[in-house]
Amino acid sequence: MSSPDAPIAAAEALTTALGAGAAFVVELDAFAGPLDLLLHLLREEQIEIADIPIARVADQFLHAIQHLGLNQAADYLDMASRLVRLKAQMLLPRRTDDEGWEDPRAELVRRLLEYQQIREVAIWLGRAAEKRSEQLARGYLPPPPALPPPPLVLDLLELLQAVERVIAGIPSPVLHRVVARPLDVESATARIELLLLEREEIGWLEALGPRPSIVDLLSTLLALLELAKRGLLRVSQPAPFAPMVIARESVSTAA
Amino acid sequence: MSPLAQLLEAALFSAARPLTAEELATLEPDATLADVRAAVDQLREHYDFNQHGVELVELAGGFQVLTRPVHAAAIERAQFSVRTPKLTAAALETLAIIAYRQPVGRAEIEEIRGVSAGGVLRALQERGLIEVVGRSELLGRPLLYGTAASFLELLGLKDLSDLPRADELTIALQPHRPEQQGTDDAAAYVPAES
Amino acid sequence: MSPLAQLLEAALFSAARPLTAEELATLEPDATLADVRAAVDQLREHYDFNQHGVELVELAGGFQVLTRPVHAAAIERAQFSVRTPKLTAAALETLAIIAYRQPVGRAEIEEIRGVSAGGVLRALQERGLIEVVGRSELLGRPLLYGTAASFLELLGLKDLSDLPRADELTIALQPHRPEQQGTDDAAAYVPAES
Repeated sequence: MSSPDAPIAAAEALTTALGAGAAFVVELDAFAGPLDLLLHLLREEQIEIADIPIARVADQFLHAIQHLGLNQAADYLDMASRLVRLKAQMLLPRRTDDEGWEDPRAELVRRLLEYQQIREVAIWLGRAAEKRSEQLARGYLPPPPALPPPPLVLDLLELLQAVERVIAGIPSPVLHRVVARPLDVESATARIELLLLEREEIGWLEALGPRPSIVDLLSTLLALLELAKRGLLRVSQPAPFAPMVIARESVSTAA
Repeated sequence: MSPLAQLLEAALFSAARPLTAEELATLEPDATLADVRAAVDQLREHYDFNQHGVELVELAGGFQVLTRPVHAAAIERAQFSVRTPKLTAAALETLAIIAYRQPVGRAEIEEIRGVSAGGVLRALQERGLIEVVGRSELLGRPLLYGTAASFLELLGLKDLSDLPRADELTIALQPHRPEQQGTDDAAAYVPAES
Repeated sequence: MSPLAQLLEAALFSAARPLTAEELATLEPDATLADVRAAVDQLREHYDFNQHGVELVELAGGFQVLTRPVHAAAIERAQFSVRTPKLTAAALETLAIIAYRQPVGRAEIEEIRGVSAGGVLRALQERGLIEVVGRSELLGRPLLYGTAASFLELLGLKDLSDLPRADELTIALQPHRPEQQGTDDAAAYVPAES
């Protein structure tokens, strides 16, 4: 690795002056994530990661994601809510001689240090790739030989092992009992039409028929909606939570 | 070699096509066409005099560095362009699903494996192991895949019914979440009353 | 140059990727690995001594002929060849995690970076920089990723041990937390311990 300051300088080149003035001019993808933004804020304020003034940093984070238009992004909101929770935890009173007290910031500090380290490696990788890209490989490549390619190695055992892997990887293999019993909207329609021929008005339970199954229930509902759409009947509910009333709509008057 | 010859060598090496003397001259603002020609000659003579495995060839109105024909046979035998004759785990798993579930669409494969399948399907198609066998009736009429002839050849099978445990594995590879099936036949999946 | 060095030069010119000493040895049935290494050395020395525009580089466990860095700018200006596109910060961070923690699952990558990783993982897989190396024993048996051959090629590294070691980083590597990994052997992949 080169000097320890180098990654920080490179990271700052990624972002623009955040918090330096009133107006933020920041590219949306300037930050690789909420931890990146948080690290940036800490650097701006020259705050030690190990001793974060949570209340202030939480406020700044919320302020920043609002200005950056990141307050819609789930990842950033998740971090924001963690910070707010930490802020509340830090406000809880504690005795000074309380040795069992666990710093609620410990997990955040661990994550920040871990992320900062990954960032450092990422910058190293970026430099290595940059250096490698200064060297060009052969541009012209001769066409592949006319000989047939070497035979592919594949055997049945391998294939079966792959099947086992796939099956093992399918999450929660819950077996559904599949019953080939589609909705029967036609019969429900016929039943309702028949009832409405006899009577001007029927109740929802009558329309369902005796001992309805869930399929009957869904079929009847769809039939009712379809008939109502076609203007053949009217569905009403006299009072909240009262049973539905299905009334015949006079087609002849409409026509 | 002169600095210009070095630069020309690097350019000819990295270009995917022959470069003309005029093009080569754009590499170095101070170089004349005559300078370029002299440097090209120097490079050619160097390759010949030192018996390099490559030579400078003039073709299509330009210059190109090519391997000498005398080495072609040995290189072809070694076949460096083919990286590995083994399938990756992802390719094998996808192939297994297609073998037992064909004809099967990409969406169903992705549902079973839980990852996107585009690249793997392309690779398997290029290797001639699978092929498009039709289109689904579902929305968007997605392509359906099946195994190709060379799949059976590689495994030494007469036909697909020779695949071991076909009944058992075809059922086991059903996607388990009916609500994610194509919407058209969703009605067939109404759960049983219990 | 010796006949073997000439043959190796031709082979290295016609390959799109680094060739290992073992692969080069298949070119000439009578050549031992030691012969190949000696011929490679001869070729490298010839390129250096005669100040060629190309050089012989050792990377990704093999050998490749590449242009010298000093010519890159002129070749790019003349638009005879383009550099490989740069990786984004998100891609580099994801690669960093995978390089140091492989085999590693998506959940752990997302935990460390604090953002979802699906798109980046797919892109890295398509560029051949990472590959699925297995499945975790954890619930849902998530896929585990590791670096692929092109990773070392892209970065110009000889092997994974070329990556900076923990004590060279300004922040020490955090010890693995067992509950994140689930498997004991994962600890064997922390470069810090090696």
